[in-house]
Amino acid sequence: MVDGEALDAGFFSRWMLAAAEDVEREADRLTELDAAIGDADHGGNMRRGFEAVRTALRTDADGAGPGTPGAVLMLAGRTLVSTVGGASGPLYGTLLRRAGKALGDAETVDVAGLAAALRTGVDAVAQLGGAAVGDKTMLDALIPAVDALPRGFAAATAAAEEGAKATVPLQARKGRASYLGERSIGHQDPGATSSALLVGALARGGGA
Amino acid sequence: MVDGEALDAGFFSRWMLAAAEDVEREADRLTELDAAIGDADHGGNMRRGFEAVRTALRTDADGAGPGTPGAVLMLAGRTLVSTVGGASGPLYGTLLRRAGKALGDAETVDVAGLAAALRTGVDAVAQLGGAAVGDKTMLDALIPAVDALPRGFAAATAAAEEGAKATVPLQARKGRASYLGERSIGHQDPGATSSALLVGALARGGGA
Amino acid sequence: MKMLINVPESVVPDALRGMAAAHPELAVDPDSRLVVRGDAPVAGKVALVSGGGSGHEPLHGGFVGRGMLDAACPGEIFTSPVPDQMARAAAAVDSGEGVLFVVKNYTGDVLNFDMAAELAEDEGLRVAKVLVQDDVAVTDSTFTAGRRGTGATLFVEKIAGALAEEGAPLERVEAVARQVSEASRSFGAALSPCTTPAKGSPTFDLPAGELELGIGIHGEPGRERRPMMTSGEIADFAVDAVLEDLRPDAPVLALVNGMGATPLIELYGFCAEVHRVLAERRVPVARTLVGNYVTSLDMAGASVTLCQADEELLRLWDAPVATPGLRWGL
Amino acid sequence: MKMLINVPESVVPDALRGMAAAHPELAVDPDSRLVVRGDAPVAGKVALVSGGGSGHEPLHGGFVGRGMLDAACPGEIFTSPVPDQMARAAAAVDSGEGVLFVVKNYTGDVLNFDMAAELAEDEGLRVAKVLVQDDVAVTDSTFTAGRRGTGATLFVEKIAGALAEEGAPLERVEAVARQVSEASRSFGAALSPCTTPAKGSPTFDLPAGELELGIGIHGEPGRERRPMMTSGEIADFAVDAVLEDLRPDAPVLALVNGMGATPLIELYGFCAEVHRVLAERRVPVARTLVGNYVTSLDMAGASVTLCQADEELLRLWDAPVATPGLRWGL
Ligand SMILES: Nc1ncnc2c1ncn2[C@@H]1O[C@H](COP(=O)(O)OP(=O)(O)O)[C@@H](O)[C@H]1O
Ligand SMILES: Nc1ncnc2c1ncn2[C@@H]1O[C@H](COP(=O)(O)OP(=O)(O)O)[C@@H](O)[C@H]1O
Ligand SMILES: [Mg+2]
Ligand SMILES: [Mg+2]
Ligand SMILES: [Mg+2]
Ligand SMILES: [Mg+2]
Repeated sequence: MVDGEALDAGFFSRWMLAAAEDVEREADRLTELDAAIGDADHGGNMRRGFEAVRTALRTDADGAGPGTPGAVLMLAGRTLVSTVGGASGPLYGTLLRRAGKALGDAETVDVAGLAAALRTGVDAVAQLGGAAVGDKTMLDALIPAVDALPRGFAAATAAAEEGAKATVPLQARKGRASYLGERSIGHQDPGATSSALLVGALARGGGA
Repeated sequence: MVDGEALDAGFFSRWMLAAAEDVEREADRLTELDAAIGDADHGGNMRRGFEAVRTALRTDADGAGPGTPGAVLMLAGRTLVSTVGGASGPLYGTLLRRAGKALGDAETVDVAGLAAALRTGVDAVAQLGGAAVGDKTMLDALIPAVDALPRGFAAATAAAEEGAKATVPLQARKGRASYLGERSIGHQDPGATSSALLVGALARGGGA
Repeated sequence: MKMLINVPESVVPDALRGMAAAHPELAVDPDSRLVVRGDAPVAGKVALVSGGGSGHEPLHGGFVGRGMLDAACPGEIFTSPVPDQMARAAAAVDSGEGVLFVVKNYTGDVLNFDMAAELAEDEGLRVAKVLVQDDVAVTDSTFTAGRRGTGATLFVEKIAGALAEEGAPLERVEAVARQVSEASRSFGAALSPCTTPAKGSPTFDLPAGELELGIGIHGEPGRERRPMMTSGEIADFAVDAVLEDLRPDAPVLALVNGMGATPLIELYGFCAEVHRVLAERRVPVARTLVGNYVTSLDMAGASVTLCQADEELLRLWDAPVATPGLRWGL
Repeated sequence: MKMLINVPESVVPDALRGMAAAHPELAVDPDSRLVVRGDAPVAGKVALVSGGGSGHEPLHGGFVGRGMLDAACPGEIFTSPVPDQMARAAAAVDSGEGVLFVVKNYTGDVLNFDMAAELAEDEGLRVAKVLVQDDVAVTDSTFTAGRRGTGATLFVEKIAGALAEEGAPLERVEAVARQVSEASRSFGAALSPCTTPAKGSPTFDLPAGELELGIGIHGEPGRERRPMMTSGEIADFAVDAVLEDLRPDAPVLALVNGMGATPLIELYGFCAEVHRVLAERRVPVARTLVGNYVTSLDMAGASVTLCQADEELLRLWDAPVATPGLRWGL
């Protein structure tokens, strides 16, 4: 998959399946990160949600899967909302639902279009959760990733990973980690970490 | 104090005070032993009881203390019954009350008389608790001690200590340790251990 | 850490099966994860629905029954339930008089209950929400997620539940719930962390000889770690922290709450110290509840919740309640 | 081990001060260590007195109140109270109709209650005693101290207490107490030892990955140590151990009891497994009580108590009770 190519529903499905794999593999690490400054469930939450997304994509529309990029993201988002719970369920669910909605019923979308749609989703996340960059949340990975996305998947992935790492020295101002005050400093945000996984899985949307 | 001498109320008070000291010093060890095969309270029980005996002996009869050997033992026994609780409270209380009662109101008593009185007390313990030698209880120290007592305090002490040690390989048949079945084997009985302390304190009845 | 469980994955549904077995008076559905009053919907009655992550038992499922909640939706351990589940609960108990959602103030609970309220309203239900935010260990500002909801949840559910049972309309039930929420403050301390089944090891390290002050109910570390304190010192600290935020000019309802693994004998000893401090601060205590009610799995420790209570709140507190976790007068 | 206490020496009186503060309806005397119904002696009513070592809360002090005990005498931690204390309790609650001592079968409790009965009888009271000896982990023979008294104590105190509340004479109250005692059997397992305040460290070592089967309620090791089992396997083992001794031909009352530090969510999951095994063994369950009721300080684990119950016992079980630890119908 060259970044400039037209991305179809198959690409989006493969992206979600790749994300599900990464989440599955990294679930324990996400939980460890959440144990340090949260409540030790982020890995389980993401695993449960993306496992359900995997199932939903398989069984939707009689096994054929949703037919458009927008439909894939909306299905994934709805599934996350109705299976994850916690803070990350509504937030990731909103991210994908709103991005999907923004894509409308186009059959394919280019990277610039994807970036624009994801920006709509990220804005919705910021509005829903009231957080901004620097609050030590998933936004710290998502926003730089969306900014970098027009430069390609690799750039977006690097930006997301950097953004996630950059949460380490921050004091949390939103989510559970904010309860720790200064003690939240020195730990990487679990949601920013899972966001980096999701963005990183984009590059594998072409394969697998 | 030579073993053949006449033992007066002062001797008996000093015996009890010496026992209280020994119990205080060894309380943690008694609790450790009880933790292994019982409920980890024997040291506390004995300490509380003998602390109360100490107070009772000091405050009885306007500070003069009880006037006869029998009165000392009966006061100590009553005090143990009303402050210790557990199995050891009624058993040690009965031992001393019955021994004291057997001494009547004699002003002094010789070692043979003491041995006879203690035998009465030990018999009462055996009857009350339904235990016999070899059941891994305080009787395994008390009975050999009373048997040896006519040969002097040192002999009684040695017999009690040997009896206590001899409980190690036994399987308990009475008291809490019996609940452990074969797992009670290999541990020294806490009550037999505290009995050895009591008998050992006899030799110090003359001093302190 | 050893647990009395089958596999970590099934802890929540397994517990719901047990609730179903032990409480035939409730309608417990382990699959759709609902605990509902057996006689719901109760005609003419406003319905109370609460829920949140599991691991805080008896909260919330143990507070379902006459005089308290109509339904509870338990999520995964420490994870807010999902909107569909909440909306299903609302639909199951609504008698037409409307539904009050009792929501502990956590980002996850707030977002999911908001979505559930939208779903329920789409189905034509009248929904009101009350936020419980009593934990003074957390500063409430626009730069934080706000105070956490902890022990006061029990007060809100009991008192609003009693009013709903009397047939009061949604607006009044909501108002009293809000009054209780606003009149309540809590502070907690942990002597040991807890272990979630999924993680299988303690959520934080707490060395011997230290305790955490200002903990929540999700195994998160507290605001501060200190050398171990006595029961009396902890009571001083906790009560003063609460009274800094709540200056009662009426007698208080007091909850001396265990975090899950602290034995009742210790909680009662702590209760004595809490009463001592309150007496020293000249705060009269109208009622005291002692026990493990709003817990954090197997965490050892305790929290204190005080609620300034007028005569009406005390009357509603004393009103009959019949739930697995709280029961009197019935 | 950290505890929420002041000093180990005052754990029992401190807890009694807390009970006094939280339960104005009881007459609690921390100095003479008595917990007494506020309205005692109740005219025309046989009085029930129980007691034993502390550390098993809510047993026994938490079971004082209408429909259950008239008085409880708490001893030191795991140490039977003393005869004077028991006799004082009896004198405080006797209305002239006589007193029933409910005694758990431990050498210390038996000897002290025997002496107390003598003291009370010397004062002209009529005293009857019932021995609770339900723990099947201990073989009952003349070469042992007999089966321990554990969870069945709750059944005996609740059911005999209900009958006494109805005004039945001492002989009938004693007879029903004995019937319940004889119809009840228990088995327990520990996932962790407990720590007594005086010792300050666990009463035994239990390595990760192992559990103790056949434990009592005093932190003593069990009969057998095994590799860790699932909740379902423990339920199989415990229920079968009980049913080997008790072959019910009537529905049973079931107590799924936590040892103190096991969270309710785990107990409910265990309850589901206990019900599963009972269904497989074709033993119908009439009532189930789940919770930490007969505990062993901060021990983690659970026990199962079954009582074969006829209609009359179930009626008395369902009768109103109002105590800090068990409450319904009032
Ligand atoms: N208000 C918020 N805005 C954006 N992201 C948030 C917010 N609150 C929490 N998060 C993200 O959610 C993550 C935690 O997710 P998770 O552990 O699944 O939920 P919970 O906190 O309910 O247990 C945090 O690491 C953070 O990145
Ligand atoms: N039936 C009995 N006869 C004689 N001694 C007994 C009997 N039962 C227990 N003991 C003694 O009591 C000791 C335990 O005392 P203690 O720990 O104070 O009481 P408890 O067992 O009630 O906790 C045992 O070590 C044993 O020596
Ligand atoms: Mg989390
Ligand atoms: Mg003992
Ligand atoms: Mg969570
Ligand atoms: Mg004892």
